[in-house]
Amino acid sequence: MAWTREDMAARAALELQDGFYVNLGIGIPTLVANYIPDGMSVTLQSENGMLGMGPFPFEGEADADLINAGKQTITELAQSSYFSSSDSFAMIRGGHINLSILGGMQVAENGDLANWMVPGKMVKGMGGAMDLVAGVRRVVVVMDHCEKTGAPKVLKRCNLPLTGAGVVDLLITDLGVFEIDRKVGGMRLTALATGVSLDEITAKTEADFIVAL
Amino acid sequence: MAWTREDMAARAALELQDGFYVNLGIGIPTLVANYIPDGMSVTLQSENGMLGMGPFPFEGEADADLINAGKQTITELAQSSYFSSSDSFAMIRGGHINLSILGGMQVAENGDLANWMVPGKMVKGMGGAMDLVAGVRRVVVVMDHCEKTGAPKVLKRCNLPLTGAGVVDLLITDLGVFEIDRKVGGMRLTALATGVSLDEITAKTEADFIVAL
Amino acid sequence: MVQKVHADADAALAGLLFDGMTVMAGGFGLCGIPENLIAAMRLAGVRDLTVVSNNCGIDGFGLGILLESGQIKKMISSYVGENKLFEKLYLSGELELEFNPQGTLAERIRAGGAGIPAFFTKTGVGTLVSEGKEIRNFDGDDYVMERGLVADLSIIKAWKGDHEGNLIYRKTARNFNPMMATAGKACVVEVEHLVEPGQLDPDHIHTPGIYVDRIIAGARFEKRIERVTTRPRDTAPAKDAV
Amino acid sequence: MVQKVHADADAALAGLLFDGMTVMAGGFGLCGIPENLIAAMRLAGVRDLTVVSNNCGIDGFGLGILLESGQIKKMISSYVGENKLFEKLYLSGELELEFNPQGTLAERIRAGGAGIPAFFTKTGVGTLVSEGKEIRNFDGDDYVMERGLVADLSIIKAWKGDHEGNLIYRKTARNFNPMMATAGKACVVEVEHLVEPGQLDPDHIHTPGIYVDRIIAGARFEKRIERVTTRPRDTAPAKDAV
Repeated sequence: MAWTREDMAARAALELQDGFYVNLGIGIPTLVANYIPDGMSVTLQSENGMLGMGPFPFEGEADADLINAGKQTITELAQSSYFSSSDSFAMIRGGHINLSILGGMQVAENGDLANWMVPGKMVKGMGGAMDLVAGVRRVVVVMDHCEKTGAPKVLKRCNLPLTGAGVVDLLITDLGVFEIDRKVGGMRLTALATGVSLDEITAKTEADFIVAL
Repeated sequence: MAWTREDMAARAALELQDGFYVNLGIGIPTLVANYIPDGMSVTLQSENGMLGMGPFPFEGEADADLINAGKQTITELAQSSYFSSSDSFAMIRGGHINLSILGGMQVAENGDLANWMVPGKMVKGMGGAMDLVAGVRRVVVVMDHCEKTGAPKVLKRCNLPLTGAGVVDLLITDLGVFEIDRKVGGMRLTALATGVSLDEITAKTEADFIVAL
Repeated sequence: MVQKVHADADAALAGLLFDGMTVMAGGFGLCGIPENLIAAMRLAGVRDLTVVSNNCGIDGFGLGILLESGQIKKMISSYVGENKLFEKLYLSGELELEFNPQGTLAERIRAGGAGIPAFFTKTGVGTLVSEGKEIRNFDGDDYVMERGLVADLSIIKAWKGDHEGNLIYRKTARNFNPMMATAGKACVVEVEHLVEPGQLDPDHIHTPGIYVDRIIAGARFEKRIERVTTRPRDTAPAKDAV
Repeated sequence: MVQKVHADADAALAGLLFDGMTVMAGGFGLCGIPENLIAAMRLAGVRDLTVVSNNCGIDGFGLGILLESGQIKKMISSYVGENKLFEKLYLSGELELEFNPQGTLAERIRAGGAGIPAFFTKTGVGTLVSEGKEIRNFDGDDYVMERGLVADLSIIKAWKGDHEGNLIYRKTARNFNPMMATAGKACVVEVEHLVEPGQLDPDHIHTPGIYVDRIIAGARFEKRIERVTTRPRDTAPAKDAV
């Protein structure tokens, strides 16, 4: 047993607070929007230049001028605003976004994150990921705990090229939750996924961590 | 005899070209707007955040939200646009303004300009003058040739604190017109004011200059 | 639900003021200044302020009233020529003053809000402004390094604002307000028209609500004009461009 | 009178193109791209282009058509994952590629247009992006120095534009267009609606006309969508935020 994608998204949603401005990455992070508690006001930023992302449009109502950073068609809300890419990343770099939730390939115990390139494979580019992890106040990574091959992804040091050095505050995997002190370094295991034992997660984690369940 | 303020403004207006975007300083430079030839399109920038300055409002129609950099009430034109101070000076610093015409206290033969402070006197501040002379493509200074005391203002080196070093392209005084090569340094006298002799202007100028009448 | 709308200027500033703080105040001259919030700061009596503002109001209005009450320790400005009290306090040593070129001041504030700790500009090279600062040559020209600027609080004036803090400025009253809104650890805004979300076109918003912590409908806008300059009705407009 | 309005994309680009030039092209994905001007560049056959654009279109559309014709020598982008031909050309060494983080790319262009030759950012510190660049500590944090970026030509898409070149963008089609308009030695714009001066509210203009050298009403806007993502009509909207 372990957490599903939906479970991980639901866990990540616990990081939201009323009034937060949040940037969600592609994949599991996108699902977090479905778990915003009723009555909580969370504004979603899309780094291509929008605050206040609304739901997908109804069939037949897609607007070519209104897409999110994943290039999907979206809609606007009453409180939405649009701005340029430089204004959008000024907002991100300037520390005005409360929370960024994004996917990862590898996370290290010092808070390093790799999620943009695998040497030898075609590199698509980092897009806005480096800016988000460097600028957003709190960075949450959601990813599978291991490769499909079983190789660990929660490491002492990343061996893939970094997206950011010492940038991750919280790591949510299908096996559990780790807090990371990105200033001093050091991981603390704070939750186990349903049906996952401490032995299992320890066996599947290369990084050192303190158990703080 | 010598040129009047109006004569100097008219001479400065010869520097205008169709399609130019121009920033005019306070004083004589402001008068240049009255000498824009018919049929020539010149857009005036006000560094507090406006392109396309219109004339003063009719009596009773002044708008507190619409002033120029001299804090006078003005009006807008059909092609006007407004922007922030950072956008305005991005425009200036980025070299997008064709011409700046401003007043001076001292100009040196190397193109140095002093026009913002006199040590020992209360200093009001440089406002946007340093940005304008550093960023605008062509800088024209219009000023009296001498102090009221008769002391020269066209100097080998400025003795007042500079507004910009090597920034002046053209100097128009009540006695004549000098071109300045601001890269290599060096002044060329290209015109004498009505009734002014070469002897008179030479006597009243400390700077070295080549005569190119 | 986080409530950004506050009842009045006093309520909007409550808990945000402390002696020795740095405050950015929007406006150019008296145009686009947060006059209600300035008045509330005077009443609150907070002292030893470092104020970042292009100008310092006039005697008896705008930031001038904080000069009168002796609440300002230091000004960071580009031009202060409109204010006799300023001159007196400065010459007597009661007031510190740091002059920045207007464009450098604007860009320093923009940089502060945008997470840029320093940038290079040609403005001021070879003048007093660049003394003691790093000079560096890029592609044959010299530039001076200037630092980003942030404040504990920014006080902002907009024309319209909604409950989410989205703002629209009017004409040249925009000036320093949009950058300052991004560079304060807290940002309080007064607007002439407070509207419901959805009443501002998302394409027309100048300052997105993310930058605004608290917003009020200003109780009273005097909107004084420093230099009313007009022309008679019979003037041909074409030759009167300013 | 200087005439900015041109009859069509070919006329608007006439005399501005040369082999080996650097071109900035607005847009994010296929959203807000100057599709008429890109098509005209393909027809003009200009070669060895360095193209600054966040992405490189898709196979057969947008900048992808300049890849097909072999006109692009180098891309400066943040993400090129939508384009198979791109991958093929890159892997075979026929195409150079410089990746910039999206925000660094946006800011480099903004800086280029604003006369700022270099600035410091936290983005990319400790990654491949900062290799060979100056790293500097400000107030306890490390930053990397990035350079401003300019181009010989920028090609821009706006929603509305007037004869003076004042522009208004629509929704997320704004993206890179406003900064790029400021950073090209020449700037050519295509708009969906070309209007008379006075028809755009001066407070709503995103790009002032000073940045625009030539403007056309685009002949045809396909405005393709990469990923049409919709929801059925019976879905409760509140839980479908993206």
